[in-house]
Amino acid sequence: MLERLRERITPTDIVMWMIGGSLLVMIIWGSAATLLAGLYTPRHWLDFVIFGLAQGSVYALIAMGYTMVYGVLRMINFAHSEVFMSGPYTAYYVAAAFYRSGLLESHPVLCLLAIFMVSMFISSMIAFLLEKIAYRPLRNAPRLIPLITAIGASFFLQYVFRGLYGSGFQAYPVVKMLEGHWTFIGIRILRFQAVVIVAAALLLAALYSFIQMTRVGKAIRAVSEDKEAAYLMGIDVDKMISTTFIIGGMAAGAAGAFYGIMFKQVHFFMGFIPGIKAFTAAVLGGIGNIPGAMLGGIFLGLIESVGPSLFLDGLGIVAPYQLKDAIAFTMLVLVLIFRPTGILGERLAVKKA
Amino acid sequence: MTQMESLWRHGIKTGFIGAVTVVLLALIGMVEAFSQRDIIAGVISMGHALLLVIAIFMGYIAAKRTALSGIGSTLINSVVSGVIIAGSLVLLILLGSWVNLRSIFMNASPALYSLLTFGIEFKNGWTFLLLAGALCGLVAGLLYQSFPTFRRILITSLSSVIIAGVLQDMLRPTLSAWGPISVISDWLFSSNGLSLSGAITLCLVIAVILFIWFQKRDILRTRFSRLPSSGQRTLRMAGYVLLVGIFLVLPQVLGLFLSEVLTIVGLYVLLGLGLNIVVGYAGLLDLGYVAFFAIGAYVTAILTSPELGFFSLTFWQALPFAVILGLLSGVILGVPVLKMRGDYLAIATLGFGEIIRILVLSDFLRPWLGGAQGIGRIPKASIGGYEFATPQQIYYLILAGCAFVIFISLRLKDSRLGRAWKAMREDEDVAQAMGINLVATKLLAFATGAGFSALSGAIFASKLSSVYPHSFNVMISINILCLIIVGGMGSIPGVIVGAVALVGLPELLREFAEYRLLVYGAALVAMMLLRPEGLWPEVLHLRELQDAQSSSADSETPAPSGARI
Amino acid sequence: MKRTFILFTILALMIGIAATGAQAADAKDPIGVVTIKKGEPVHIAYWFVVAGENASLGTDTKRGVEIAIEDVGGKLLGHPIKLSGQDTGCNAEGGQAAATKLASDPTIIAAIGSNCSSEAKPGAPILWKAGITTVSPSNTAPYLTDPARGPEYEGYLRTAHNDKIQGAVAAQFAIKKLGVKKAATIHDGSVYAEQLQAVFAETFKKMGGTITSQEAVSTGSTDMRPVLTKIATGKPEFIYYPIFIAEGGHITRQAKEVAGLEKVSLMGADGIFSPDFYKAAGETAIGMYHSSPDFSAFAAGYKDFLAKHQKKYGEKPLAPFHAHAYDAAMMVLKAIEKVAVKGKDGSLTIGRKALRDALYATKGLKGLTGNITCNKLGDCADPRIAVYQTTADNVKKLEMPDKPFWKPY
Amino acid sequence: MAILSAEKMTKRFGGLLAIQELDIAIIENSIHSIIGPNGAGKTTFFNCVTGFYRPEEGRINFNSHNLVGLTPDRVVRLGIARTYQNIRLFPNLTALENILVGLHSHLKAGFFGIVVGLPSTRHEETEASKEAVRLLNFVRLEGKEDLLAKNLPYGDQRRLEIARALAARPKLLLLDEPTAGMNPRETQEMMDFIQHLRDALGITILLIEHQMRVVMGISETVTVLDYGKKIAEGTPDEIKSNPTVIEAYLGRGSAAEAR
Repeated sequence: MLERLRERITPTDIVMWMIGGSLLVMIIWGSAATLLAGLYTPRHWLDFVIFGLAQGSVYALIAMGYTMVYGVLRMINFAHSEVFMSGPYTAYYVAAAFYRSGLLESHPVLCLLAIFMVSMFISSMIAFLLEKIAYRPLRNAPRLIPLITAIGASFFLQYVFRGLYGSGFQAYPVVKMLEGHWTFIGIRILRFQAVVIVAAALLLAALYSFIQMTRVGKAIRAVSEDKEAAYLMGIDVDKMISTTFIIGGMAAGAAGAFYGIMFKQVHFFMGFIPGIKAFTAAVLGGIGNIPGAMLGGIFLGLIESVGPSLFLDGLGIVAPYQLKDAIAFTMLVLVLIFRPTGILGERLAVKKA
Repeated sequence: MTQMESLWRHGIKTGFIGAVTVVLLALIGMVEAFSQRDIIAGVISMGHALLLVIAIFMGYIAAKRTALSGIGSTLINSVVSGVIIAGSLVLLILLGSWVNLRSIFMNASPALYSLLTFGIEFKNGWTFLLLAGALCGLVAGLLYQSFPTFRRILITSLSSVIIAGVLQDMLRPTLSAWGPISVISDWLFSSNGLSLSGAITLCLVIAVILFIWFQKRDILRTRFSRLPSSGQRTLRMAGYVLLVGIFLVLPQVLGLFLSEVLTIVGLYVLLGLGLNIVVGYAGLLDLGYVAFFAIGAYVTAILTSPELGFFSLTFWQALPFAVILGLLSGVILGVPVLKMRGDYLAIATLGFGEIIRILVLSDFLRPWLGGAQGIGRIPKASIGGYEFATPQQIYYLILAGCAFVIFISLRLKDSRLGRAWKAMREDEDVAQAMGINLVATKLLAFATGAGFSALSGAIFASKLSSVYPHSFNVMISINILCLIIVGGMGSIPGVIVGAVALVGLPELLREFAEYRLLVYGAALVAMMLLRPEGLWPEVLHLRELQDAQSSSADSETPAPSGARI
Repeated sequence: MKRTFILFTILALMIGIAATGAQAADAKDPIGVVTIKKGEPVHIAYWFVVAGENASLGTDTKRGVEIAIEDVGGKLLGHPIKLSGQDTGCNAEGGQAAATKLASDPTIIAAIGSNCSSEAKPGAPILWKAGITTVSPSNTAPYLTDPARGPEYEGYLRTAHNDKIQGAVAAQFAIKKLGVKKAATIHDGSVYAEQLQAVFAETFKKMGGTITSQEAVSTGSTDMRPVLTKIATGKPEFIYYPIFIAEGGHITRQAKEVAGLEKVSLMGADGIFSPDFYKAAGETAIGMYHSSPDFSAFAAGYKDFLAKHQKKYGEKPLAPFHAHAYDAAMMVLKAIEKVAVKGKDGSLTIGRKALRDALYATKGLKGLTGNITCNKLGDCADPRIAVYQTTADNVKKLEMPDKPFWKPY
Repeated sequence: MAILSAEKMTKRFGGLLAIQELDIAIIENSIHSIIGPNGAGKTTFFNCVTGFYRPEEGRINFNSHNLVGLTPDRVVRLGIARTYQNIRLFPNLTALENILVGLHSHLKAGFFGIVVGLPSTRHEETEASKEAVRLLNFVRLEGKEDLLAKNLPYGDQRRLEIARALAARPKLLLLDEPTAGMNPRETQEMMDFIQHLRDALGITILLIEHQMRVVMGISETVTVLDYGKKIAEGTPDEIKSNPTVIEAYLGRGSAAEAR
């Protein structure tokens, strides 16, 4: 038995396990030290978790777009972060108009819905045009080429929006209804965070069931399994790809509106970092895998919120929140070392020899 | 009616595309910003030139699309497209005068509207604008109908005037630094743009040169092919010697700023050649390549800067450490990602790049790495008293580095190792079944790429005399990736051409700051759509891509996910 | 053989020409003169970060310069003023490239910039080597005007406040006026913020206070609640975060939402002393403190500036350094006016060294940010830094408070 | 004398038993075929031999080496090369380069030698090119050295793949359906070619085949797999008349002849 085990293990595995193991030891050691130090009360931890969930929901929604596009085209849609930016940035002007006219005060729910609609519409239109103009002609090109196009489109969109709306910040008006906090069974939670978490969960569930249950959703899945076979089965592949982009764009637009409500500020560069995070989330969960993207987003949000305090405080590292992204990426690498295709695994298994 | 529509269809279609373009350009402020500067002083500003060029270009496209349906229809279509483009601007102005567009689109200012009508009051301006549009279309249509040689000469000479006007801030100082030649610069340029006489002269000179070239081109070619092979070889050799000579004298000829641009391009060539091994040869998509650049720069800084006070080596003493540590880190960061494929690899490496940047920025490692304040007072490299300090001097250091790295790349390319990398890129499983040790081969690719990058980083640190964490963000990695793809993946001259196009040109256009990245993005998209094989592809790749396009009708099944790039 | 010979001759000739060309270029005395012929413009250049994520900083300062030029009527001594510019990208290599480009243009008389201190470090010496003096509206790193900075920075001045002054004022305010004993700081990894909080912490500790924690956030992060929760565990009475608008806005908004920080005093520096910050932070900014130059002496001038800004650009200033940029431009224009020698043919001759000396000799220039007086190291900002408190009215009208809340002098 | 033998080899995929306690022995210098309905575990067996899969139980011996647990690159160095059912060339490399990759394990050039250009490295490289050209000629691809593999016609690609496998100088060559997709004339040519290979190079050939004509025409021994189990083994004539085999094929309606 032991001999078999020895045969199975290659030097690379050992090195990888050593890296993974030492990271794990550091994490556990750090966590233990932090917890023993007792600086944080359970209340604090609960707060960290809630903050992480809210942030993670936004990541999950953006990650949906990445994952769906990856599913059908096998490409990283780098410009998705600009799809995410375009919606809420445009919807800001609607929100500001509502605010000025006082409608936001009197009919907050209706106004919020309208803001969401506008944001989702603009984002999905941008996504649709992006696919049509920039990606469709390259459908059969080697895989790196659409990636470069996506990068180019990302720059272009960023600076077009900068040119249109200016390089300053705009801030979403405060919605009175969502200010303050609620208390459930002793747990204090900020109102808009609760709303964001619940609404994102509903949206994600809706999207998932759309993909799983409806005719269109099935067609999209068929396209992502095998374009040619789907075509032979009478599915309009181009249309399905467009639909995917539109749905991904809507998810991004919704995420953007949540972002606007949560963090208020919108500007032309706002997509970049959430975009990279969401991309990371999609990979974490297993790219191409829709529940994976949700899981990855939530996981990433939690790690960013809880991680620095939990892992690093105990080790006596100063300013741990500066290292937040480093922790997130380390966790990503750690996950990928042990599960090279993400937490839930890639939906479409790679065929081996 | 329907027939009319179909007759005008192409004109209307291209016209709409053009209309969207010009309205967008106006609303994002490009027209207004560009109109600050003249191409020909007092005659035409860059903003107006931009509009005219688009109108003529779209008219030309409209003409080209209807080429088969006779001269009349061609002209009608190009005129229609021109009128539509102008009409869209008229509508924009009308809209702007009714509602306050500026509360959303900040560039929709009265100044813009007056610019769009060429300063004429709107009452008369709109007819003028429409007429101008029609005229542009007509010119484009006529141009399309004219003799090809004439057309090429005209287009080339006019565009060189435009290019000279756009690059005036760079050309003028470069020319005027040259004692006797500064007369030319005085003749060509006025204080803002080309002088009218200068522009006409330039246009004529270029046209004449082109005319002669078109006449004599074939004669020269046949004469060359008739030469005995030894003669051809001498001529070729002479060409190479000339090229080397040009590279050696370049910084002296070009002056301060262009030498600076060359050094930046050179650094990116070094980086690009390294990534070319990782991505272009071995097919490992690395988005965190900047990590090794940072490691090279920081190792050099830590070893040489008296500011931290750990060591105070010279540049040359520190260089081997920088490169070796770069190689090692390539291996170390390579191990965890060995089993990952495609996009998992991309995001994991992107993570590494960010981790390195965050670590050097962190307060936690500040005592050793300088934190946010960076590391300063890094000494310049010097050989026997000759210090590589100014761009013109650093150029030679970088030139030597590039030559060294190009040499290694060329040697590796068609060797056992290069083939193993390429085989791995094509099909990892089969490559392994052919006896290629994937672990060693992958790690070697990572290490070689990392070593080149660290070399570049070391020179970068010495060139800048200081390093800051902010210089090593993910955009650098992305930029390097773009340049090797735009140049032509796997091709060594491609890397150089790509670096010139994606690093050199944006540097030259630094004064168009706000619009630089916009144009960069649009150019990337256009380039990939029009020339996916890259500017200077590897000969074989070119053939392959053309094959792929011609046979895309019976397209093959998409590549199995993950495995390939 | 003959061909090879000819080729080498050509090569040798090229090298020869290059060498003479190089001599011609290098023979120029670094401190020369610029002659502007009749009708030709006075060429001033800016080097700011006008693209990328920090673009609003550069755009804001650029507008300050443009308004200054408009205020003098776009003309100087009968010559039009030409403003050109380069993007610096807020990083050292961008600063170096931009400075090199400016240095290669002999028509440039003076420069205004840079924005980020990391740009000025490699950039300013390059400009000075070409004889171009530069005035920065927003570099705050102490190093740039440190006595040990070296002769290559002799052509460098700034109208922005040295971090050493501002950080110390904040600490004095916290201890003397508010009487707090425990404070926490946050920076964003920028050269500016890191330095300011370090000076603050040092002064605060020296004066008997306790620093509960020195945290940092990464630029672009939005959810500050976790880091604020961490800060709350130290129970500080005062948080100093001398960072920029985006992250500053998030911290201000989120601080009140975090349990344990409801009553804490918040303070920022001039990096968030701008109407855009009120947009970003909204009503949560009410009651917070800022350190900033004392505008009260010239409040009318600043109001006037804001009106012009609104008219020209259709929006409020984007970042806090437009006024410094305006003053820097004014300084440069005034100095050129002083040293330019008019020729009989309508030309202007400006000595580069003379211009530099005139700039260093600037004294009592009434700027938007106070009395501009340069010391011998090029620090020109009015040393009077005051502390302001934001009122509800300020936030509503998106106007900065104009009466100082507390003055150290 | 068996060159390759498996003893009680078992391979599972999750709950599925792909190969169950397989015993097989391939005689040196023979042509041995493995047949069986789809999903019988034939290609899985190839993958186990070449190191892509790791059998859970049992041994695979090759010239007294145990192959279980070796990585594919180690296996090829021992002298086993293979081709694939659906041709897997390096599509964007030239024919010559494909062969040179096949030669990889017999070349020694290292990073240093390549960069410095050591005489031994250069010598090795020219020799390798010569050998590659020889191999191309052997499979009748003369003059096509510089064509990209993917631009070759189907039959050429098959032969190039075999040549690439031969470049590894195998003692045992595994061919996975070498005649798939070929017309009768091409099939006949391929049969002759396989026999010629064995005779000219003195190697052992193990092939998976569906066309009974090929199997019966050239093999000396035939093994029949069904559901991962060996159900019969013997000479072609013995197999033809074996009732279990007939039932396995005809009983389930997937007649071998129909393919």
